[in-house]
Amino acid sequence: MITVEFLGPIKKPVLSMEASTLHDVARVLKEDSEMGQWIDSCAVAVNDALVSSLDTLLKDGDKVSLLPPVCGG
Amino acid sequence: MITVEFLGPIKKPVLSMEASTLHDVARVLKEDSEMGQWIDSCAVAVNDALVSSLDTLLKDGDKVSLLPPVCGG
Amino acid sequence: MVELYDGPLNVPEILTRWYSQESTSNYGAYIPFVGTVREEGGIEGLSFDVYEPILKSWFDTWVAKVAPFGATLKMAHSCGDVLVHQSSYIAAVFSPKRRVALETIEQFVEDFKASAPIWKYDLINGERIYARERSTAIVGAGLLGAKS
Amino acid sequence: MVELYDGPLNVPEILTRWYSQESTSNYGAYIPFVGTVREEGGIEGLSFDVYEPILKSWFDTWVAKVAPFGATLKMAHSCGDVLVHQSSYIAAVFSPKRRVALETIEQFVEDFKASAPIWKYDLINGERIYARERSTAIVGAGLLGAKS
Repeated sequence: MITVEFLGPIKKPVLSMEASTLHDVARVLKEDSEMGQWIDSCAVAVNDALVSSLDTLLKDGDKVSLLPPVCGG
Repeated sequence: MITVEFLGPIKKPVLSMEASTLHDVARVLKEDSEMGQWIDSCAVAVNDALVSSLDTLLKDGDKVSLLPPVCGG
Repeated sequence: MVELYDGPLNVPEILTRWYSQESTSNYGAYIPFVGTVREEGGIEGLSFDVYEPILKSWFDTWVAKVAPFGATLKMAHSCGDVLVHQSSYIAAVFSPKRRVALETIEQFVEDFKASAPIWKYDLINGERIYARERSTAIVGAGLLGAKS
Repeated sequence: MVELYDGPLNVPEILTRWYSQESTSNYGAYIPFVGTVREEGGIEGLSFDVYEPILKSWFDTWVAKVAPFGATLKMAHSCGDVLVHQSSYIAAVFSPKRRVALETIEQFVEDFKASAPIWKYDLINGERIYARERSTAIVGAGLLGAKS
Protein backbone atom coordinates (compact mmCIF):
# COMPACT_ATOMS: atom_id res chain seq x y z
CA MET A 1 0.00 0.00 0.00
CA ILE A 2 1.07 3.56 -0.76
CA THR A 3 -0.60 6.84 0.19
CA VAL A 4 -1.47 9.76 -2.04
CA GLU A 5 -1.81 13.20 -0.46
CA PHE A 6 -3.14 16.37 -2.02
CA LEU A 7 -1.46 19.63 -1.07
CA GLY A 8 -2.62 23.23 -0.87
CA PRO A 9 -6.00 24.03 -2.38
CA ILE A 10 -6.95 20.47 -3.43
CA LYS A 11 -9.63 19.59 -0.93
CA LYS A 12 -9.32 15.85 -0.94
CA PRO A 13 -8.45 13.43 1.86
CA VAL A 14 -5.44 11.12 1.68
CA LEU A 15 -5.93 8.04 -0.53
CA SER A 16 -4.43 4.61 0.09
CA MET A 17 -3.90 2.26 -2.83
CA GLU A 18 -1.81 -0.55 -4.25
CA ALA A 19 0.70 0.75 -6.79
CA SER A 20 4.05 -0.43 -8.10
CA THR A 21 4.80 2.63 -10.23
CA LEU A 22 3.30 6.08 -10.80
CA HIS A 23 1.50 4.64 -13.84
CA ASP A 24 -0.82 2.91 -11.37
CA VAL A 25 -1.44 6.16 -9.48
CA ALA A 26 -2.12 8.01 -12.74
CA ARG A 27 -4.66 5.37 -13.81
CA VAL A 28 -6.65 5.75 -10.59
CA LEU A 29 -6.57 9.55 -10.47
CA LYS A 30 -7.54 9.96 -14.13
CA GLU A 31 -10.79 8.18 -13.34
CA ASP A 32 -11.46 10.47 -10.38
CA SER A 33 -13.76 13.29 -11.52
CA GLU A 34 -12.65 15.51 -8.61
CA MET A 35 -9.12 15.47 -10.05
CA GLY A 36 -10.11 16.68 -13.51
CA GLN A 37 -9.27 20.33 -12.86
CA TRP A 38 -5.96 19.49 -11.15
CA ILE A 39 -4.30 16.54 -12.81
CA ASP A 40 -2.70 18.42 -15.72
CA SER A 41 -1.25 21.16 -13.52
CA CYS A 42 0.12 19.18 -10.57
CA ALA A 43 3.75 18.30 -9.95
CA VAL A 44 4.41 14.98 -8.20
CA ALA A 45 6.69 14.11 -5.30
CA VAL A 46 7.54 10.70 -3.92
CA ASN A 47 8.61 10.78 -0.27
CA ASP A 48 9.00 14.57 -0.56
CA ALA A 49 11.30 14.51 -3.61
CA LEU A 50 9.93 15.81 -6.92
CA VAL A 51 9.92 13.18 -9.68
CA SER A 52 9.65 13.45 -13.45
CA SER A 53 8.86 9.93 -14.71
CA LEU A 54 5.75 7.75 -14.49
CA ASP A 55 8.14 4.79 -14.37
CA THR A 56 9.19 5.81 -10.87
CA LEU A 57 9.01 2.67 -8.74
CA LEU A 58 6.89 2.66 -5.59
CA LYS A 59 7.26 0.41 -2.58
CA ASP A 60 5.10 -0.31 0.42
CA GLY A 61 4.71 2.76 2.65
CA ASP A 62 5.74 5.33 0.02
CA LYS A 63 4.05 8.71 0.08
CA VAL A 64 3.03 10.32 -3.22
CA SER A 65 2.21 14.06 -3.04
CA LEU A 66 0.40 16.17 -5.63
CA LEU A 67 1.50 19.83 -5.77
CA PRO A 68 -0.86 22.20 -7.59
CA PRO A 69 0.37 25.54 -9.05
CA VAL A 70 2.28 27.60 -6.49
CA CYS A 71 2.52 31.27 -5.58
CA GLY A 72 4.68 32.12 -2.60
CA GLY A 73 5.82 35.55 -1.57
CA MET B 1 37.09 85.39 -11.71
CA ILE B 2 36.08 81.78 -11.34
CA THR B 3 37.22 79.21 -8.77
CA VAL B 4 38.51 75.70 -9.40
CA GLU B 5 38.20 73.16 -6.58
CA PHE B 6 39.73 69.70 -6.38
CA LEU B 7 37.66 66.96 -4.79
CA GLY B 8 38.50 63.78 -2.90
CA PRO B 9 42.13 62.67 -2.98
CA ILE B 10 43.53 65.61 -4.99
CA LYS B 11 45.44 67.52 -2.37
CA LYS B 12 45.37 70.95 -3.90
CA PRO B 13 43.88 74.19 -2.60
CA VAL B 14 41.18 76.08 -4.46
CA LEU B 15 42.44 78.11 -7.44
CA SER B 16 41.04 81.43 -8.63
CA MET B 17 41.50 82.45 -12.24
CA GLU B 18 40.11 84.43 -15.16
CA ALA B 19 38.32 82.09 -17.60
CA SER B 20 35.54 82.50 -20.15
CA THR B 21 35.26 78.82 -21.09
CA LEU B 22 36.65 75.52 -19.83
CA HIS B 23 39.33 75.79 -22.55
CA ASP B 24 40.93 78.45 -20.38
CA VAL B 25 40.82 76.22 -17.31
CA ALA B 26 42.28 73.29 -19.27
CA ARG B 27 45.13 75.46 -20.50
CA VAL B 28 46.12 76.46 -16.96
CA LEU B 29 45.80 72.99 -15.44
CA LYS B 30 47.74 71.28 -18.22
CA GLU B 31 50.72 73.43 -17.30
CA ASP B 32 50.40 72.45 -13.62
CA SER B 33 52.74 69.55 -12.91
CA GLU B 34 50.74 68.54 -9.82
CA MET B 35 47.78 67.84 -12.09
CA GLY B 36 49.62 65.45 -14.39
CA GLN B 37 48.42 62.29 -12.68
CA TRP B 38 44.83 63.53 -12.45
CA ILE B 39 43.88 65.52 -15.50
CA ASP B 40 43.06 62.59 -17.79
CA SER B 41 40.89 60.80 -15.22
CA CYS B 42 38.86 63.68 -13.77
CA ALA B 43 35.27 64.53 -14.58
CA VAL B 44 34.34 68.21 -14.49
CA ALA B 45 31.38 69.98 -12.92
CA VAL B 46 30.38 73.62 -13.24
CA ASN B 47 28.31 74.85 -10.30
CA ASP B 48 27.80 71.22 -9.22
CA ALA B 49 26.47 70.00 -12.57
CA LEU B 50 28.64 67.63 -14.61
CA VAL B 51 29.60 69.02 -18.03
CA SER B 52 30.90 67.35 -21.17
CA SER B 53 32.22 70.15 -23.40
CA LEU B 54 35.24 72.41 -23.14
CA ASP B 55 33.10 75.07 -24.85
CA THR B 56 31.04 75.40 -21.65
CA LEU B 57 30.82 79.12 -20.94
CA LEU B 58 31.94 80.46 -17.57
CA LYS B 59 30.88 83.65 -15.87
CA ASP B 60 32.12 85.58 -12.91
CA GLY B 61 31.68 83.60 -9.68
CA ASP B 62 31.29 80.17 -11.30
CA LYS B 63 32.71 77.17 -9.48
CA VAL B 64 34.51 74.48 -11.49
CA SER B 65 35.03 71.14 -9.69
CA LEU B 66 37.36 68.30 -10.63
CA LEU B 67 36.15 64.82 -9.68
CA PRO B 68 38.79 62.07 -9.73
CA PRO B 69 37.83 58.35 -10.09
CA VAL B 70 35.16 57.34 -7.58
CA CYS B 71 34.48 54.29 -5.46
CA GLY B 72 31.52 54.50 -3.11
CA GLY B 73 29.96 51.65 -1.22
CA MET C 1 17.59 27.98 7.34
CA VAL C 2 13.94 28.40 6.48
CA GLU C 3 11.94 30.20 9.16
CA LEU C 4 8.16 29.73 9.08
CA TYR C 5 5.82 31.90 11.13
CA ASP C 6 2.12 31.79 11.85
CA GLY C 7 0.81 35.09 10.51
CA PRO C 8 2.78 38.19 9.49
CA LEU C 9 6.55 38.54 9.79
CA ASN C 10 8.28 40.81 12.29
CA VAL C 11 10.45 42.39 9.61
CA PRO C 12 12.68 44.59 11.84
CA GLU C 13 13.42 41.66 14.15
CA ILE C 14 14.31 39.32 11.30
CA LEU C 15 16.41 41.78 9.26
CA THR C 16 18.31 42.82 12.38
CA ARG C 17 18.88 39.30 13.68
CA TRP C 18 20.21 38.05 10.32
CA TYR C 19 22.49 41.08 10.03
CA SER C 20 23.85 40.44 13.54
CA GLN C 21 24.30 36.72 12.92
CA GLU C 22 26.60 37.43 9.99
CA SER C 23 28.25 40.56 11.34
CA THR C 24 31.70 38.99 11.60
CA SER C 25 31.42 36.53 8.68
CA ASN C 26 33.23 38.99 6.38
CA TYR C 27 30.43 39.33 3.85
CA GLY C 28 30.58 42.59 1.92
CA ALA C 29 26.97 42.56 0.70
CA TYR C 30 23.66 41.75 2.41
CA ILE C 31 20.52 42.01 0.28
CA PRO C 32 17.17 41.15 1.84
CA PHE C 33 14.04 41.10 -0.32
CA VAL C 34 10.92 41.90 1.75
CA GLY C 35 7.50 41.05 0.32
CA THR C 36 4.49 42.91 1.68
CA VAL C 37 0.79 42.30 0.98
CA ARG C 38 -0.60 45.01 -1.28
CA GLU C 39 -4.08 46.47 -0.96
CA GLU C 40 -5.64 45.66 -4.33
CA GLY C 41 -8.72 43.96 -5.72
CA GLY C 42 -10.61 44.58 -2.49
CA ILE C 43 -8.73 41.90 -0.54
CA GLU C 44 -8.46 42.00 3.25
CA GLY C 45 -5.21 40.08 3.02
CA LEU C 46 -3.60 36.91 1.74
CA SER C 47 -3.35 33.49 3.30
CA PHE C 48 -0.68 30.84 2.70
CA ASP C 49 -0.31 27.09 2.87
CA VAL C 50 3.31 25.94 3.06
CA TYR C 51 4.55 22.40 2.55
CA GLU C 52 7.64 22.42 4.71
CA PRO C 53 9.52 19.22 3.69
CA ILE C 54 9.81 20.17 0.02
CA LEU C 55 10.37 23.85 0.83
CA LYS C 56 13.36 22.85 2.96
CA SER C 57 14.88 20.60 0.30
CA TRP C 58 14.33 23.31 -2.35
CA PHE C 59 16.06 25.82 -0.04
CA ASP C 60 18.94 23.46 0.81
CA THR C 61 19.57 22.96 -2.91
CA TRP C 62 19.88 26.72 -3.30
CA VAL C 63 22.25 27.02 -0.33
CA ALA C 64 24.48 24.36 -1.93
CA LYS C 65 24.30 26.13 -5.30
CA VAL C 66 25.60 29.47 -3.98
CA ALA C 67 28.16 28.07 -1.51
CA PRO C 68 30.94 27.79 -4.15
CA PHE C 69 30.65 31.58 -4.61
CA GLY C 70 31.17 32.10 -0.88
CA ALA C 71 27.56 33.24 -0.51
CA THR C 72 24.72 32.09 1.72
CA LEU C 73 20.95 32.49 1.90
CA LYS C 74 18.25 32.92 4.52
CA MET C 75 14.50 33.00 4.20
CA ALA C 76 11.35 33.52 6.25
CA HIS C 77 7.73 33.00 5.19
CA SER C 78 4.30 33.28 6.75
CA CYS C 79 1.75 30.49 7.13
CA GLY C 80 -1.92 31.41 7.41
CA ASP C 81 -3.33 34.91 7.22
CA VAL C 82 -1.37 38.09 6.50
CA LEU C 83 -3.34 41.31 6.19
CA VAL C 84 -2.73 44.15 3.73
CA HIS C 85 0.42 46.18 4.51
CA GLN C 86 1.82 43.31 6.55
CA SER C 87 4.80 41.29 5.27
CA SER C 88 4.77 37.59 4.42
CA TYR C 89 8.15 36.89 2.86
CA ILE C 90 11.82 37.73 3.32
CA ALA C 91 14.62 36.20 1.27
CA ALA C 92 18.19 37.33 1.87
CA VAL C 93 21.61 36.76 0.39
CA PHE C 94 24.97 37.39 2.04
CA SER C 95 28.00 37.40 -0.23
CA PRO C 96 31.59 38.62 -0.21
CA LYS C 97 31.01 40.64 -3.40
CA ARG C 98 28.15 42.72 -4.73
CA ARG C 99 27.84 41.13 -8.20
CA VAL C 100 27.20 37.67 -6.79
CA ALA C 101 24.74 39.12 -4.27
CA LEU C 102 22.77 41.04 -6.92
CA GLU C 103 22.60 38.11 -9.31
CA THR C 104 21.75 35.62 -6.58
CA ILE C 105 18.89 37.56 -5.01
CA GLU C 106 17.23 37.95 -8.41
CA GLN C 107 17.55 34.28 -9.37
CA PHE C 108 16.59 33.06 -5.91
CA VAL C 109 13.45 35.21 -5.68
CA GLU C 110 12.35 34.28 -9.22
CA ASP C 111 12.88 30.57 -8.66
CA PHE C 112 11.07 30.88 -5.33
CA LYS C 113 8.01 32.26 -7.14
CA ALA C 114 8.12 29.44 -9.69
CA SER C 115 9.06 26.47 -7.51
CA ALA C 116 8.54 26.86 -3.77
CA PRO C 117 5.66 24.70 -2.48
CA ILE C 118 3.51 27.53 -1.16
CA TRP C 119 -0.10 28.22 -2.06
CA LYS C 120 -1.67 31.66 -1.93
CA TYR C 121 -5.28 32.56 -1.18
CA ASP C 122 -7.05 35.90 -1.33
CA LEU C 123 -8.98 36.84 1.80
CA ILE C 124 -12.21 38.44 0.56
CA ASN C 125 -15.29 38.92 2.73
CA GLY C 126 -13.84 36.45 5.20
CA GLU C 127 -13.43 33.77 2.52
CA ARG C 128 -10.16 32.12 1.51
CA ILE C 129 -10.02 31.90 -2.29
CA TYR C 130 -7.13 30.12 -4.08
CA ALA C 131 -5.28 32.60 -6.31
CA ARG C 132 -5.18 30.15 -9.20
CA GLU C 133 -4.72 32.68 -12.01
CA ARG C 134 -1.62 34.14 -10.28
CA SER C 135 -0.12 30.72 -9.55
CA THR C 136 2.53 28.88 -11.57
CA ALA C 137 2.63 25.16 -12.31
CA ILE C 138 5.91 23.68 -11.03
CA VAL C 139 8.31 22.59 -13.80
CA GLY C 140 7.37 19.05 -14.81
CA ALA C 141 3.74 19.40 -13.70
CA GLY C 142 1.12 17.37 -15.55
CA LEU C 143 3.04 14.09 -15.27
CA LEU C 144 0.01 12.13 -14.07
CA GLY C 145 -2.25 13.50 -16.80
CA ALA C 146 0.12 12.62 -19.64
CA LYS C 147 -1.23 10.33 -22.37
CA SER C 148 0.32 6.96 -21.67
CA MET D 1 16.58 61.37 0.43
CA VAL D 2 20.31 60.85 0.86
CA GLU D 3 21.37 60.32 4.46
CA LEU D 4 25.02 60.95 5.28
CA TYR D 5 26.56 59.86 8.57
CA ASP D 6 29.92 60.45 10.22
CA GLY D 7 31.36 56.96 10.66
CA PRO D 8 29.58 53.60 10.40
CA LEU D 9 25.87 53.17 9.71
CA ASN D 10 23.38 51.94 12.30
CA VAL D 11 21.97 49.33 9.93
CA PRO D 12 19.09 48.01 12.10
CA GLU D 13 17.88 51.55 12.82
CA ILE D 14 17.97 52.58 9.16
CA LEU D 15 16.40 49.42 7.71
CA THR D 16 13.62 49.54 10.31
CA ARG D 17 12.91 53.23 9.96
CA TRP D 18 12.67 53.04 6.15
CA TYR D 19 10.40 50.00 6.40
CA SER D 20 8.14 51.85 8.86
CA GLN D 21 8.10 55.03 6.79
CA GLU D 22 6.68 53.14 3.81
CA SER D 23 4.53 50.66 5.73
CA THR D 24 1.25 52.01 4.38
CA SER D 25 2.49 53.18 0.96
CA ASN D 26 1.25 49.94 -0.64
CA TYR D 27 4.63 48.83 -1.94
CA GLY D 28 4.86 45.06 -2.45
CA ALA D 29 8.64 44.84 -2.52
CA TYR D 30 11.38 46.41 -0.39
CA ILE D 31 14.99 45.56 -1.27
CA PRO D 32 17.80 47.14 0.71
CA PHE D 33 21.42 46.54 -0.31
CA VAL D 34 23.76 46.76 2.70
CA GLY D 35 27.49 47.21 2.07
CA THR D 36 29.88 46.17 4.83
CA VAL D 37 33.65 46.68 5.02
CA ARG D 38 35.47 43.38 4.47
CA GLU D 39 38.63 42.38 6.27
CA GLU D 40 41.13 41.94 3.43
CA GLY D 41 44.57 43.14 2.43
CA GLY D 42 45.43 43.92 6.05
CA ILE D 43 43.24 47.02 6.21
CA GLU D 44 41.90 48.34 9.50
CA GLY D 45 38.96 49.84 7.66
CA LEU D 46 37.96 52.19 4.89
CA SER D 47 37.47 55.93 4.87
CA PHE D 48 35.24 57.99 2.58
CA ASP D 49 35.03 61.50 1.20
CA VAL D 50 31.59 62.42 -0.08
CA TYR D 51 30.74 65.43 -2.25
CA GLU D 52 27.18 66.05 -1.21
CA PRO D 53 25.84 68.51 -3.84
CA ILE D 54 26.55 66.22 -6.80
CA LEU D 55 25.58 63.10 -4.84
CA LYS D 56 22.18 64.66 -4.19
CA SER D 57 21.59 65.63 -7.80
CA TRP D 58 22.69 62.16 -8.96
CA PHE D 59 20.27 60.63 -6.46
CA ASP D 60 17.40 62.96 -7.42
CA THR D 61 17.86 61.98 -11.07
CA TRP D 62 17.47 58.34 -10.07
CA VAL D 63 14.34 59.05 -8.01
CA ALA D 64 12.81 60.77 -11.05
CA LYS D 65 13.84 57.88 -13.31
CA VAL D 66 12.03 55.21 -11.24
CA ALA D 67 8.96 57.30 -10.31
CA PRO D 68 7.06 56.40 -13.53
CA PHE D 69 7.26 52.76 -12.41
CA GLY D 70 5.67 53.65 -9.07
CA ALA D 71 8.97 52.95 -7.29
CA THR D 72 11.11 55.03 -4.97
CA LEU D 73 14.66 54.94 -3.60
CA LYS D 74 16.48 55.70 -0.36
CA MET D 75 20.15 55.72 0.45
CA ALA D 76 22.57 56.18 3.33
CA HIS D 77 26.35 56.46 3.24
CA SER D 78 29.18 57.01 5.66
CA CYS D 79 31.67 59.85 5.65
CA GLY D 80 35.07 59.34 7.29
CA ASP D 81 36.27 56.11 8.87
CA VAL D 82 34.41 52.79 8.87
CA LEU D 83 36.21 49.82 10.40
CA VAL D 84 36.14 46.22 9.14
CA HIS D 85 32.81 44.47 9.72
CA GLN D 86 31.04 47.82 10.01
CA SER D 87 28.67 49.02 7.28
CA SER D 88 29.17 52.12 5.14
CA TYR D 89 26.38 51.97 2.54
CA ILE D 90 22.70 51.16 2.23
CA ALA D 91 20.68 51.63 -0.95
CA ALA D 92 17.03 50.60 -1.00
CA VAL D 93 14.21 50.39 -3.48
CA PHE D 94 10.50 50.25 -2.73
CA SER D 95 8.23 49.19 -5.58
CA PRO D 96 4.71 47.86 -6.12
CA LYS D 97 6.05 44.83 -8.00
CA ARG D 98 9.04 42.56 -7.57
CA ARG D 99 10.39 42.73 -11.16
CA VAL D 100 10.82 46.50 -11.04
CA ALA D 101 12.38 46.25 -7.58
CA LEU D 102 14.92 43.58 -8.61
CA GLU D 103 15.92 45.38 -11.79
CA THR D 104 16.10 48.78 -10.09
CA ILE D 105 18.28 47.74 -7.16
CA GLU D 106 20.80 46.19 -9.55
CA GLN D 107 20.98 49.18 -11.87
CA PHE D 108 20.98 51.68 -9.02
CA VAL D 109 23.82 49.97 -7.12
CA GLU D 110 25.92 49.54 -10.27
CA ASP D 111 25.46 53.16 -11.34
CA PHE D 112 26.24 54.24 -7.78
CA LYS D 113 29.60 52.44 -7.99
CA ALA D 114 30.39 54.08 -11.34
CA SER D 115 29.03 57.58 -10.82
CA ALA D 116 28.44 58.68 -7.23
CA PRO D 117 30.97 61.33 -6.12
CA ILE D 118 32.47 59.35 -3.26
CA TRP D 119 36.16 58.57 -2.78
CA LYS D 120 37.43 55.55 -0.91
CA TYR D 121 40.63 55.20 1.12
CA ASP D 122 42.18 52.16 2.75
CA LEU D 123 43.10 52.60 6.41
CA ILE D 124 46.45 50.83 6.83
CA ASN D 125 48.76 51.39 9.80
CA GLY D 126 46.80 54.51 10.62
CA GLU D 127 47.33 55.96 7.12
CA ARG D 128 44.58 56.92 4.69
CA ILE D 129 45.52 55.67 1.22
CA TYR D 130 43.36 56.47 -1.85
CA ALA D 131 42.07 53.21 -3.39
CA ARG D 132 42.92 54.37 -6.89
CA GLU D 133 43.13 50.94 -8.52
CA ARG D 134 39.60 50.09 -7.33
CA SER D 135 38.16 53.43 -8.42
CA THR D 136 36.29 54.21 -11.64
CA ALA D 137 36.61 57.35 -13.73
CA ILE D 138 33.20 59.00 -14.09
CA VAL D 139 31.74 58.83 -17.63
CA GLY D 140 33.12 61.76 -19.59
CA ALA D 141 36.26 62.07 -17.47
CA GLY D 142 39.40 63.42 -19.13
CA LEU D 143 37.69 66.43 -20.66
CA LEU D 144 40.37 68.86 -19.49
CA GLY D 145 43.21 66.70 -20.75
CA ALA D 146 41.81 66.31 -24.27
CA LYS D 147 44.04 67.51 -27.10
CA SER D 148 42.53 70.80 -28.23
